[in-house]
Amino acid sequence: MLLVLARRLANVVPTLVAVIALVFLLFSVLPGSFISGMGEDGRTTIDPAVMERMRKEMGLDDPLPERFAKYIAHTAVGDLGKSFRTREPVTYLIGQRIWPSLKLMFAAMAFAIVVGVTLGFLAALRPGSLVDTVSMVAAISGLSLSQFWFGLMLMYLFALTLQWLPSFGYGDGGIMHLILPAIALGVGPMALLARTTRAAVLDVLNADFVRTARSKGMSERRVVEWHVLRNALVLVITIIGLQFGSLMGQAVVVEKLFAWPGVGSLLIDSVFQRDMPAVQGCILLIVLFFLAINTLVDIAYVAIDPRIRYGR
Amino acid sequence: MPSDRFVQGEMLMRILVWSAVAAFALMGAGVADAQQAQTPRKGGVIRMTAPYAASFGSLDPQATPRAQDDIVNKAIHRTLYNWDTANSKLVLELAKSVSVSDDGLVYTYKLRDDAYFHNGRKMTADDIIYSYTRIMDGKKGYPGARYIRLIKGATDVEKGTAKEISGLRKIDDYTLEITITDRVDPGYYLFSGSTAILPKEEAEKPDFASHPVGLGPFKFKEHIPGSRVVMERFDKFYKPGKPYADRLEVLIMAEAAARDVAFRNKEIDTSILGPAQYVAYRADPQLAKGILEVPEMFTRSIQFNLADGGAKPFKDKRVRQAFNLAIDSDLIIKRLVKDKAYRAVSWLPPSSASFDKTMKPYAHDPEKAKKLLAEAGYPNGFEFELTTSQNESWGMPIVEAIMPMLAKVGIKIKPKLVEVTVLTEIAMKGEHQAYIGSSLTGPDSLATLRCYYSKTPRTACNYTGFSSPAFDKLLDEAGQTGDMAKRTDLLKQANNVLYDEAPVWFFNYNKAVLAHQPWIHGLQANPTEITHQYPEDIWVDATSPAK
Amino acid sequence: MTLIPIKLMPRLRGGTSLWIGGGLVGLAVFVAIAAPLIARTDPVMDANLMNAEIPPGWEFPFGTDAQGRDIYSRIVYGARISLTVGVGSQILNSLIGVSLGLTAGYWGGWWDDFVTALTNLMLAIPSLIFALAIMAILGPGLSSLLMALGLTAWSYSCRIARAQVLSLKSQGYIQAARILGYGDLRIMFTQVLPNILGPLIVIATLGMGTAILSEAALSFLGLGIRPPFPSWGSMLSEARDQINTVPWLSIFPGVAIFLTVLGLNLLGDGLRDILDPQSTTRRS
Amino acid sequence: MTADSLLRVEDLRIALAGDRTIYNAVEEVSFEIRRGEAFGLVGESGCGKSITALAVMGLLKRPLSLGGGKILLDGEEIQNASAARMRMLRGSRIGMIFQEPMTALNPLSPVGRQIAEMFVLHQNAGWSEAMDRAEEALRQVRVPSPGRRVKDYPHQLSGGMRQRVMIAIALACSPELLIADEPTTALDVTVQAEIIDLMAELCAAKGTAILMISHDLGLVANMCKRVAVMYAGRIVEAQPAEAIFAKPQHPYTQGLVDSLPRLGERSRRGQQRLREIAGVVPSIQAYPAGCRFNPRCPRASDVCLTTAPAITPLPAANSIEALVRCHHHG
Repeated sequence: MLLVLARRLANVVPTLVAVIALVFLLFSVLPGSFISGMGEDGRTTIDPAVMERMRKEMGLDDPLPERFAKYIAHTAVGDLGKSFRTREPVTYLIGQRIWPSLKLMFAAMAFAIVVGVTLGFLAALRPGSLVDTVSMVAAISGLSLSQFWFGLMLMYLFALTLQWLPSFGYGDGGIMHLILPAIALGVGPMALLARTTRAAVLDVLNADFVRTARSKGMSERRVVEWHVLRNALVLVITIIGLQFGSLMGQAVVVEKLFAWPGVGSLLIDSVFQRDMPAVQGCILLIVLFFLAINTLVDIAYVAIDPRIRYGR
Repeated sequence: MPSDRFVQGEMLMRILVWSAVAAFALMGAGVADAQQAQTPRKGGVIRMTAPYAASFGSLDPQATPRAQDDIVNKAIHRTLYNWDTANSKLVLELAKSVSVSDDGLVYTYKLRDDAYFHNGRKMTADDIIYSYTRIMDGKKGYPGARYIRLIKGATDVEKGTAKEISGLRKIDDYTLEITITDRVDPGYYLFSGSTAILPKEEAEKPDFASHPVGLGPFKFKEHIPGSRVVMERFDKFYKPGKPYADRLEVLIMAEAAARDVAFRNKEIDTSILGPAQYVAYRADPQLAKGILEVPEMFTRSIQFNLADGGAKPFKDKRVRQAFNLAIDSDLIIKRLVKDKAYRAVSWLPPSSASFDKTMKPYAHDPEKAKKLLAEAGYPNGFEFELTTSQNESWGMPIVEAIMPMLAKVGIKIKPKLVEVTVLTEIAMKGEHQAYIGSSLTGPDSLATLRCYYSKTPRTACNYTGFSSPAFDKLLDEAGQTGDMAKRTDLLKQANNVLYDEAPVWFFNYNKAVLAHQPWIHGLQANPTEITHQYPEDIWVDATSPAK
Repeated sequence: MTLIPIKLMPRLRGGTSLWIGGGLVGLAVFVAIAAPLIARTDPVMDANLMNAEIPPGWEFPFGTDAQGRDIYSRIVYGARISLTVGVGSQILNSLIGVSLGLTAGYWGGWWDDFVTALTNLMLAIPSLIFALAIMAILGPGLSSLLMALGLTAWSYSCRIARAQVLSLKSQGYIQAARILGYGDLRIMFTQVLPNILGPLIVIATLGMGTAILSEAALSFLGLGIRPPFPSWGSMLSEARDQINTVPWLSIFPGVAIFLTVLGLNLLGDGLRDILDPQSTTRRS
Repeated sequence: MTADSLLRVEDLRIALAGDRTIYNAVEEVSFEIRRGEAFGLVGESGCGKSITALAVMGLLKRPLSLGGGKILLDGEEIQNASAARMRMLRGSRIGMIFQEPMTALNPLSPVGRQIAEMFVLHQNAGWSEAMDRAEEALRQVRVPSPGRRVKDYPHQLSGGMRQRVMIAIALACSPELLIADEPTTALDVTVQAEIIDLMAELCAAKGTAILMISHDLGLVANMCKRVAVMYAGRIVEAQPAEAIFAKPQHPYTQGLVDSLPRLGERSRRGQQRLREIAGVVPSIQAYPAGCRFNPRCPRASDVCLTTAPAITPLPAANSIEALVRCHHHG
């Protein structure tokens, strides 16, 4: 167990360093300046003298290697610098966004898992049936949908036409505001999970040990409960992990559409305002999250699959 | 029918042009009448929207130059002057009276003695001195510095050679003397949100930006970054009986499509409308009742780069005039911008006192344009690169519409699409042949026209690199005179010079449109920025669904 | 069971999705290639503001947009852009992935370590975020878009190529070929490439759908390809404010994207059953 | 039908649904197993012997299905029995061992639990009691230190050990019939004999009959009293084990016997067992007309190409005991 973790971390650290370097280099050549004036429908005016001063203050005119060295040194001790825009520490800025982001992701993933895995399961248990056909057509359609388009449709249907749910925003952080963005974000992973689960369960149902289980005189239900579920889970959990890990990045579109105060909307806002420290911080967090989730998945494997636990 | 359109346009112009004041009175009349019939209700919740970005930059009003942030700052903070929307002029906000010295450089203010900060302390002259000095902290690069530099000795503080601004003198707690360096109305400078007056004891706390304390009618309660700011009524606000509402929420909604749904779903009280939604809302009998229209002080134009880095043809005045003649601007405004704009005549908007009511915009005359081009030596036209953003009102869609029109006189456009943040930088560096954009053209007409003054550097705002001795002379004279009427007249002449020289394609002046719910009253038609409302005047009646 | 395994259901499914998917994709490709022949007007220059926003009808089958341009013609030309984005980015991805994977597996050593690290790096940054960063740097436009989507999703093809080389290596094929005097390049092309072509095609097909959707997402975020030349994603994204007032602006590009991506996904599924039978649905 | 008949299969037909046609994967298969008796079913891969076993278990899966015929267990017709009834029979009265001990066990479940399931399912045992009995079952199949092994996962056991676990599972509820489908094929030759002996010994002790399915005629003949040979979905010959070796009647059986080395060398040369019959088993879509063996048959004549041979009871035995399906038998 510890060995797995250690091996994992040994992999994670260089990746993280590389990401930091890459993100820094990418964004240090970004054209446009955070203090440019034409943002916000041309409503913001900027004094060029102030601009110069701020560039100096933020060290933007220093040579690149020097800035890079500084950035790495600071990042290593958890200091992501100060946002150009708000003048607050980036860690603080991001800290405010993590909880809404996590909430949205967990809700979206819960939706994806509950609906996707269930559909995939039902489809696999009755291959070729109506349930199978309908859910697989739904799944492949879900994968073919433009996310913002789908979100907008949800908004029109559930907020405007049916008036069941609020259309946007975070509200007081209650569940009602969470539902629509979570579905919009979750539909992609849901579709993928439905397909994966179906394939995985079909795989397992064709496995020899399931035939053994049947030869024991077990009811289908027990076959599924005792032997199919866990084995299918091993296959499904990879996809869950990959999806969950990249969800923070995927959420950009949904967060922008629904004005959800997560890391994704901070990122896109910061990109447009050229707030480099915030952009770098957001991407770093997104990558970190991905790596963390994948490490968790590895640990989950160890818990579920004895073959890994005993180091095969 | 072109003639119909023309008549319509002319009528519209006449109404506007008559005087800005009359225009505003007209626009605001419906709202005002309805309000007078009812007494403002105390209590309730106001839910405004912040449409320009997905977050607020900073709630420290001095630290941000952004229109988005000022929506909140107008509620929490106060500046020495304010823009009186109803009368379209600057008024004293934190002072009761002011006297000006004969040379027009020394202003003595009698300050309010009833203005309290949200922490309960009364505002004095020291607070204003502190606030202005804070803005000039050279290490911080506060955006308001450009305004405070008007005060004598401010730049010394900025450079670090002085600790105090010599032009600020406290006479007693409620009397302040300000010495300025130019004969201009300091109100144009000291009404900007980034010159808000802050209490020292709060502003020096490290978390001030997340717990702002000010003089405004509402005090800060909660900020969910990226989502909303919630404020509560400040009971010791200096205007008696105000504010009306118990609570003010400013909800961030940058996505227009989502805002539309939210507004129709009655989740928000106000929403900024783009051209497409403007049409839809006007067509809906219910929604049409809640539309507030304002001619904003923004001029949309294509700025030609007349310097050596630009396209050579634009150096010829006739080419620039031909450009203006070749485009059917009225058609674009009517069909594409959906009448959510007023046809531009010259650079200054009609709300400016220096706007010449007798001037008519360039006509749509492709034949004359061809003739001018031929005279200038381009009988077969030419090709140039037009830098543009994606903005729906002054970006790519407009370019797409003028492309075929210009093609008819032989001018070919190669559009170069960039982001808005990059646009300004390109303009500042002069790396463009021409760009299409939007410029703030008020309320200070002198400052506005300085953008075509030959000594104004490109980085400041002379993006065209325009240089005309006649224009310079008019502007010099206008700056030197203390006679406001004379100044107005000189600026009018200068504006007309611009019309003739056509350093830009005069496209339109923006019509800002704010949709509002029927239960919200007292909204102001602010021509500098329609989302900037003084919330103490707004109230909601009992039909509001918000609790 | 000692009976020859006959995968009856998968084959039937593969068949149906292959046909439907192939049909949809074929239609899109045809439209793209034949655009100048079947379009009614020029998608950019034939703007006539007098015709703005006319609903679908006899004169304009899909209606007109705010500039008065024929939406049908724009959709037809838009197919070129959207498919270029899809195909171009996948060719780029495959080229990068295969050459990195082949060389890494073949030469091994520090190069292999480097490529593996790079692959892990690419997997760790969500591709939308990566594309967004590249778009922000290069600015909107077709070539930036091709770069943004073509440089960010090669890790799968890289892994497949590398694994295939390693497996051939372990079976001694490569040594044998060397002994026969074959050059490195020749071995890669004749021994390795044919073996991974199947999975590569499947990945590229599914990747094209993702690329077209990413293009729409980037357009929505304000970083896509932008007019005057139309892409479906940008048309859809621009029309979103008018969904309930001028619905045809968004319906047609929306349907075009949906059907094409659906077609690519179905085709990918079908091809997988034929070309890459042992793989389970591993995709993200 | 004999009085002590345990399993009787009559005219069994197994249908395979193809793209357009339905094929008969198995047809006209009849045999009988008596209580406590070991019966062998021999044939090459694809001849239908395994699906015959699955048909008996009621475990045929699409595209396979029962096409006709009767299966009687202890006189009870079970070919159309309800799913619930079949579940009761499976495990408790018929046990089955599969070929691949590696994949036939759930990799994520400790072997003890997989045995204990049998007691929970069929004998209403609680889990803790069942686990104790699983340990006992492991001891019976001679797994060393069964107390520790119950908690082991399949991948921690060797192939032979795993197959012992399979036997423990199959025999846990002392069934009347054990179906062993190539139980030793995947094992090392040295382990093969141990497993066969263990099976034989335990079955003898419990009075369990065995249906032994294998491609290895030698192995089957060694263990079973009677042997049936299948080819391309049909039984082509059935005889007592000694008789098969002594007087193989069908040319296919002849080939099988000829390909065997003398007893004793069997296991070493077993790898090459069928090489000496020329040709391959035809695929189900391409069964030849007439006798299905005719393309490979040294004795094939014109009649073999057109007419399927009928069953010929062999003298010296009743129809169940011995038969051959050949125009030119002998």
